Amino acid sequence: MALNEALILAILASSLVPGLIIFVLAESRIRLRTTLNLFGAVAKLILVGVLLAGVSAGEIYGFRHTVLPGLDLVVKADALALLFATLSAVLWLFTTLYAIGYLEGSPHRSRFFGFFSLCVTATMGIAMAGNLFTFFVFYELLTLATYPLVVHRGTPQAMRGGTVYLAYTLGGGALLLTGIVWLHGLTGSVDFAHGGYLSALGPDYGGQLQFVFLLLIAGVGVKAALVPLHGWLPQAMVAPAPVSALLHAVAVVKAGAFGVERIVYEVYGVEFAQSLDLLTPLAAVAAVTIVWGSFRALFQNDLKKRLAYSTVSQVSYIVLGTALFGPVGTVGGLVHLVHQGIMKITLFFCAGNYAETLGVHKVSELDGAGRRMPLTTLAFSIAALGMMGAPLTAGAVSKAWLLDGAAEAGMHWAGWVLWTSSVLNAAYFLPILWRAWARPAPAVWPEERVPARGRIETLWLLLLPPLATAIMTIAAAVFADSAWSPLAWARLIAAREYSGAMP
Amino acid sequence: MIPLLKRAAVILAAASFAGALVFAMLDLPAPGVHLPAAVEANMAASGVAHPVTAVLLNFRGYDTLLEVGVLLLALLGVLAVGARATPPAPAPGEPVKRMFARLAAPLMVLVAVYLLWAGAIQPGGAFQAGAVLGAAAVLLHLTGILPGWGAPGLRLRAGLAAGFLIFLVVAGALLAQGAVLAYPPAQAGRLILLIEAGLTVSLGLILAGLFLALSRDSGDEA
Amino acid sequence: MSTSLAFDLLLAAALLWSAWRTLATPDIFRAAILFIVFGLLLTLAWARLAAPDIALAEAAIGAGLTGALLLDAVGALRARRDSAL
Amino acid sequence: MTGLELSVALFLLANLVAALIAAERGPTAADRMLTALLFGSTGVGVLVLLAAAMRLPSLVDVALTLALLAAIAGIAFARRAWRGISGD
Amino acid sequence: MIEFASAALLFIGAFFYFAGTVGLLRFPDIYTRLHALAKADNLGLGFVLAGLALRAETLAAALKLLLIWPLALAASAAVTYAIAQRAETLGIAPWRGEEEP
Amino acid sequence: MSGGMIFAGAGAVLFTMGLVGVVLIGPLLRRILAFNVMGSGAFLVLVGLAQRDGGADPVPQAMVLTGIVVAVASTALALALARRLHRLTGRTTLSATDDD
Amino acid sequence: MTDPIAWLILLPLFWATAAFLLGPGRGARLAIAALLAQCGLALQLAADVIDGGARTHAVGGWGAPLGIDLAVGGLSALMLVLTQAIALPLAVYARAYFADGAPAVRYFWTLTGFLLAGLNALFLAADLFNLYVTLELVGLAAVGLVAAGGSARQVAAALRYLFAALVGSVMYLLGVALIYGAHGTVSLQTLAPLVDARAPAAVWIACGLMLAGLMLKTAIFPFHYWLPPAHGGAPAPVSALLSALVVKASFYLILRLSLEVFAPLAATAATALGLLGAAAIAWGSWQALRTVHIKMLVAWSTVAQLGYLFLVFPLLAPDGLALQAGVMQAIAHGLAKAAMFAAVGVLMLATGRDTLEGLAGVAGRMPLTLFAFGLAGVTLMGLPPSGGFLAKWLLIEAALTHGQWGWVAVVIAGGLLAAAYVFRVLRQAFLLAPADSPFHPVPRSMEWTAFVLATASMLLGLQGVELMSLLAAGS
Amino acid sequence: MTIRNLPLGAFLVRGLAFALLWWVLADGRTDAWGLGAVGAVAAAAASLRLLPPVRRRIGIAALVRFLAFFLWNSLRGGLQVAVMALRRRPGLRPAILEISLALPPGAPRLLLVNAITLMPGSLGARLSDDGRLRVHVLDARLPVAAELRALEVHIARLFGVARGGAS
Repeated sequence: MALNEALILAILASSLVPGLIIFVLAESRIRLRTTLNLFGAVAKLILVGVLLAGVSAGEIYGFRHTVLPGLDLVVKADALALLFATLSAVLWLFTTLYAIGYLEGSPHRSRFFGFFSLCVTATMGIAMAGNLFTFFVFYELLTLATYPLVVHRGTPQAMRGGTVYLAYTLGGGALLLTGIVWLHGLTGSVDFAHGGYLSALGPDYGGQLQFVFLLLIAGVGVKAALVPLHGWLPQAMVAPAPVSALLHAVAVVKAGAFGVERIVYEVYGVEFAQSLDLLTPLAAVAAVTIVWGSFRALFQNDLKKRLAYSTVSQVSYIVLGTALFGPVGTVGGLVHLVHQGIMKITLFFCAGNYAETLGVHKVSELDGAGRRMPLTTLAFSIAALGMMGAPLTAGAVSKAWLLDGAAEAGMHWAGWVLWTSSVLNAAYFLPILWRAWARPAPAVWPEERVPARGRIETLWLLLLPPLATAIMTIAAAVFADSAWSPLAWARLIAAREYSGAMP
Repeated sequence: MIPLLKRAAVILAAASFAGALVFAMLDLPAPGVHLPAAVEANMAASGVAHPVTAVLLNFRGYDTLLEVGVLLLALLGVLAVGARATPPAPAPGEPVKRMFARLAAPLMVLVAVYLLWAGAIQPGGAFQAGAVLGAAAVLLHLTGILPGWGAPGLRLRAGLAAGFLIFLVVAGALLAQGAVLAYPPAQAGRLILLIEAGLTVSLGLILAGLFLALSRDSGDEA
Repeated sequence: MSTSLAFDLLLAAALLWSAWRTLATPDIFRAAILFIVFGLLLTLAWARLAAPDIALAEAAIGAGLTGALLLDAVGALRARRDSAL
Repeated sequence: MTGLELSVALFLLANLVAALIAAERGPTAADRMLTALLFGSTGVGVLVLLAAAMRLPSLVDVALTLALLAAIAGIAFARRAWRGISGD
Repeated sequence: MIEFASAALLFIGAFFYFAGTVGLLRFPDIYTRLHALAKADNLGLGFVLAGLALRAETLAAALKLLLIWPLALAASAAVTYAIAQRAETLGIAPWRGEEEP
Repeated sequence: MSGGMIFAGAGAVLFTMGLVGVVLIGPLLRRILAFNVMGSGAFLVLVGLAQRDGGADPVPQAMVLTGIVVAVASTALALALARRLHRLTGRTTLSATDDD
Repeated sequence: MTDPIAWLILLPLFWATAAFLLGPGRGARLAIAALLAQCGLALQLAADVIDGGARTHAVGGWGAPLGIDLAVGGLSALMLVLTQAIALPLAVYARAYFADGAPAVRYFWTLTGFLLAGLNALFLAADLFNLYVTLELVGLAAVGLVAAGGSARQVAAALRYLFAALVGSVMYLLGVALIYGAHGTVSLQTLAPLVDARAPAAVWIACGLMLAGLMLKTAIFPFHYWLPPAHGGAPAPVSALLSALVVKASFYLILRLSLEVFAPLAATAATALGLLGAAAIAWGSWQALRTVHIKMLVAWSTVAQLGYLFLVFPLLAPDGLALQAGVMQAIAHGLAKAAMFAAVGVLMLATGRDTLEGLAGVAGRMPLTLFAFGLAGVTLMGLPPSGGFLAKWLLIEAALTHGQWGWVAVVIAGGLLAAAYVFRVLRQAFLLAPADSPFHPVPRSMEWTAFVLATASMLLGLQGVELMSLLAAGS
Repeated sequence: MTIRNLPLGAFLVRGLAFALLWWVLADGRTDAWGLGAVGAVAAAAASLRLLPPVRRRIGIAALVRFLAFFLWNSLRGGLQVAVMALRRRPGLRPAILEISLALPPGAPRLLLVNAITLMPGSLGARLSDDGRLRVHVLDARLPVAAELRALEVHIARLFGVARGGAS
């Protein structure tokens, strides 16, 4: 096996193997489990770094295994794959740290971390899938691996949430499968390619291809929480906070959005998709989702639910960016994939901190939280401002590119959608900030579990991750023009997609 | 119980099926393959002189091997659900019937051996012989001479399995030299007789067991 | 109509009739006895088909074993019902 | 002369068919059992006749076996099955 | 001559069989029917066997035919006794009517 | 019409009768009898049809011999099961609701 | 040791008999040792077939049509490997399961030996009448295994099963009788060129009878009524054997006969078979969603999964997609269902309950077993990367390439329904256990066998090429 | 039964009888003696096991006389039943008689009970241990009892035993 093949498999193995070992570990072996978790996360990060360096140097990393005659499992690391893989690897490290702190002393941690690792393995697989078949394999694996996490608490509410989650995702998976098999029947086993590979089929298949596109987008749209397929996401917020982080930022929702990008850019090809009139409807759906999600978020008193609707809205920025024909929109969508992840994970970390430390679950209970937990609230504020698109945050960068992209594509209505959304974002985030910073704290918190000790407002394992991601939120904007920023990488990808015609 | 309409429908369907079947059979042309001729042509190499026995133990001996297995299986099933741990003592029988059994059973043994011998040249063979042996045991049991079965002991098990085992060993030994049950023509007659002798004993025991393991003296006369 | 044809037809008719009665009668006892009768007729049919081997097996098994098995079972199945009555 | 044997066999068979009516009529279980026994003894006769008529001597063996085993069902009936309950 | 005797014996046998069947059908109760079965049928069988034995080609074949008869007799006697005894035990009384049923 | 054909025809009817019996009859013992009738019908067809030209054919005869032994074995097993069921539950039929 | 073909039949017969001689309940170690050897034989045979293609073994040296031939091709070699591969772990499992000497074990090893011999013989048979005998061998062994426990429920189930099996084989036998009458032979090889679409009516009827009989044995809707009580009531190792292998045997037969001999006639019934398959999926899943007994749920799932096998028939085409799908489904379901019953057996022993409700909390206590159940469930749902997924993939692809859209919907819906009933169990397992629920320790070997089988059903999804090349080798 | 106390004489006699039967069964074929010997020995062994030999002497003359008597009366019995069955009015008057047997227990009594069934008008219905036999008769008006006594005499003579007990 060549080194390059080994390397790419090692990325998958770096979370799979620790996960499998953790499964069979006894509950009491905390230290070994923690070591394994962190070792896996760090190793993965290093490996991703190696790949990043390699890919930008033009190396090709791939692994191919034939499952059935004419059906290959292909894993490869291209620029787009690494964009997502890097995001996941980085965020996974923080989420793991956070989860170790969050779950301290709770039962069934072996199972939890086992599935947790499996989840990230699946996400890596999705990122590096080299064809639709492989994509689907990992996509469904992700569904399966997240279910036990969603229902981890074993309460009836969690069960209900899990059932809704399954119903949506498995249903979506079925549609996706149909579409993929259909394409496989038409073209045989073909790998993802820049500019897509379906245009070779010619115009005779136009109708079929439009229908297949519908199937595929509906399939990935469930995970991407496109309206009206978003129903599971608010339900799934019953899961523990690290899981929410995973769902909203690291893995699930991202996998859906990433799927949209793969399908548009590397299956159909953005130009062929445009010629089939597929992009405008997609943009319309994204627009509806953006507005509808923001609007619903306004009325949620449950903090995590408000964040969940916010995710519904924000993820469709990515889809919208993809649907905007033209390299600028593409960059906007791609970069938002990363930025949204960083920001949203911060928010969920913070929400988890409030809940875990003070027992605060509702927006109305947040009064004065900023004084009791200033660092957490600071991180929350940065991320929330980023979501609104405030300057000097990652959100501002992606919004700017998206707006430009809309203008470039001649879809000015999309710009209005973005503005509307920003206003709505402000409308549901600012009250939270105001309550947290400006209102007096209540005499007694609903359930204060972690007493304040000096300057450390809660467990440091809970505090460190949101602060780190909050800093990244700013860094992504401040250093946007550097060679290693997400933006730079997104531009690289867009350049390849549009064969060099890059602004 | 069953609605009349349903019953009528079933019967109507059955009648039309039977009718179709009969007409289809009447309509058949003569078959293209004529096996009796092939049997006839190979009789000399079969080791026996009776065509049915030749088919049963030589040409299609493999069927017979498996079929003895089926019989043994049925007995296992009966033993598994039917036999009690300890058989009840034989009921005190009635002398007149007992006398008949005592006279008839040895005759049945003789007839069984005769049928076994006859199989080589004329109708007869291990099945029929075994059935007669089994019937003798049933008769002895019914007249209170032979007790019913509990879980069979080692000797009985050995007897039950002997015929099948002999058959199997012959099959295996012949396979080691070529093909399953491919008798060398010179030894075919002797091997078949060996197999049939074993089968007669075992089949007799098995068939008897099917009755003796099930039979319960609760149903006996007061 | 030759004698042999008459014999065969009569035998076939008797076979069918006895089978029909075996199946149609609601009483297990009667059914068992009719089935024994059916078996004996079947023996004759095998004889008529020039299949003495089968006739022999049918006679030995039908008369010796199946009959006893069935009647024993009828007795056992009725014993319980009667004592329950 | 084979025709004669077959004719006698046919006659006996007709007898048996008539006896089937007895099996129908009953009324007691034992009466029906008698029909079965009648079939046994008549069957032996028919078989030996057929043996002669069809020139199949081995049918005599069948008859012999049948004669030898015919008693079993009857004894099983008397000892195991007949409980003399109401009519049947 | 032998042919003739044989045919006669067969006819006589058939007659007894017939009588046995008629008896089975007409006699009124279980005991009387047993009489018919045990006596007439066995006699019929005996005559048929004798008739065929006359015509047998070998002595052994004839003896084989004749061997069937004692076997059938013994079996028939045993069964008849068994059934009659059972009937007795069950308390079935013999038929008392003067007229045919 | 040869003897073989007559018995093959009778066998076909017997098979059908037995099949109907197995489907319609509830009491186990009678159902076992129905199965036996069905089997006998199939055996008759096997030999009768093969011998419809009159000549004896040892191959189907041997098959039927095998089949008869199998049928006896099955019958004994079925009776054993039926009796066991009766002993345990007092039932002589399979009720429609004993599954699940 | 000359020909693995025949040894695959004789060897299990030998150890079954030996186990019988050893006495009630004995013979476990012998069986496991012999099964190891059988695995080797089956693999060797598969290798032979890949190298040398299909071949036959003339029993008695006569050759068809006078004698009986044993034939092995890709399809049968696959089934043989599957059978031994499932039986071996299950034997290990059963040894631990029956360690307490329950009444069901008395003849378990003997019956299992005969069952395996029957299955192997069935897969190798190339003669219609010989197939009848092997069907009986398999049927009676299976019934004996179901009944061996001796409880009223088991006996009732066994009776139901026995009647279905017997009626099925008699129908099959009548078909054989008609075929023999029409063509004068029962050898598949000899028959194949004789049967064409202009066949006389009797051959058509024979074909129908054999098909109906085999369908009854396969328990395809609406002939499924006997399966759930039998598979749901038997001891876990028995249920596993029956669900994984026995019903597949008659399906295999239908497939083989319709491919090799009755192809000109089988096409007419294909759509009807597919519809029955669809009905089976719907009805089996629906019942699995309703039942409260965990084992009945698994048994009903077998009814549903068998439906997939019948979807193959309307899609059979020279491209071989549907055939591959059917074989893949049979193998994947075999492994998965064996794992599932094994896992359920462990769970029932551990909790002492047989209802879904009793499973509350097992996720925490028996994660390995539950994981095995989950993996097996993934195969049943047809989710990647399992063997079941490949089967469904191939089915959908076959349906789409032939433009028969309807079957796609059936396959998809079936997968979702399977997910619904599998997650009924998983959900329950994740619930918090009632504090006072009893819990009995279970031998680790049982948990691991379930896990191994489940993993195998999963890994199958990554190793389809080898299987398909073996499948192609014979035909 | 061990080899030591194997009653050799009885074994030989019975073995020979079975060998004769074998010869009859085998249609007088001579190539069958191998298995025939096995069969005869097996049958004789079974017979000895089931019916241990009792020292008894049966004269040929008595046997012939008994057989003649028996055959003649069977014929009469058959005819009588046939006539009754075919007559317009059967004229039955059934009854059950009980008679005390004069024969000693064992084979003689059992032979009597079996033979009665084939005698005219009578049918053995129950033999009790103390030697009383219930007999069903077709027509109570016929002299059945006397005929039974005659049969008893023949059997007693056949076995060479005295008719003891009450008559």
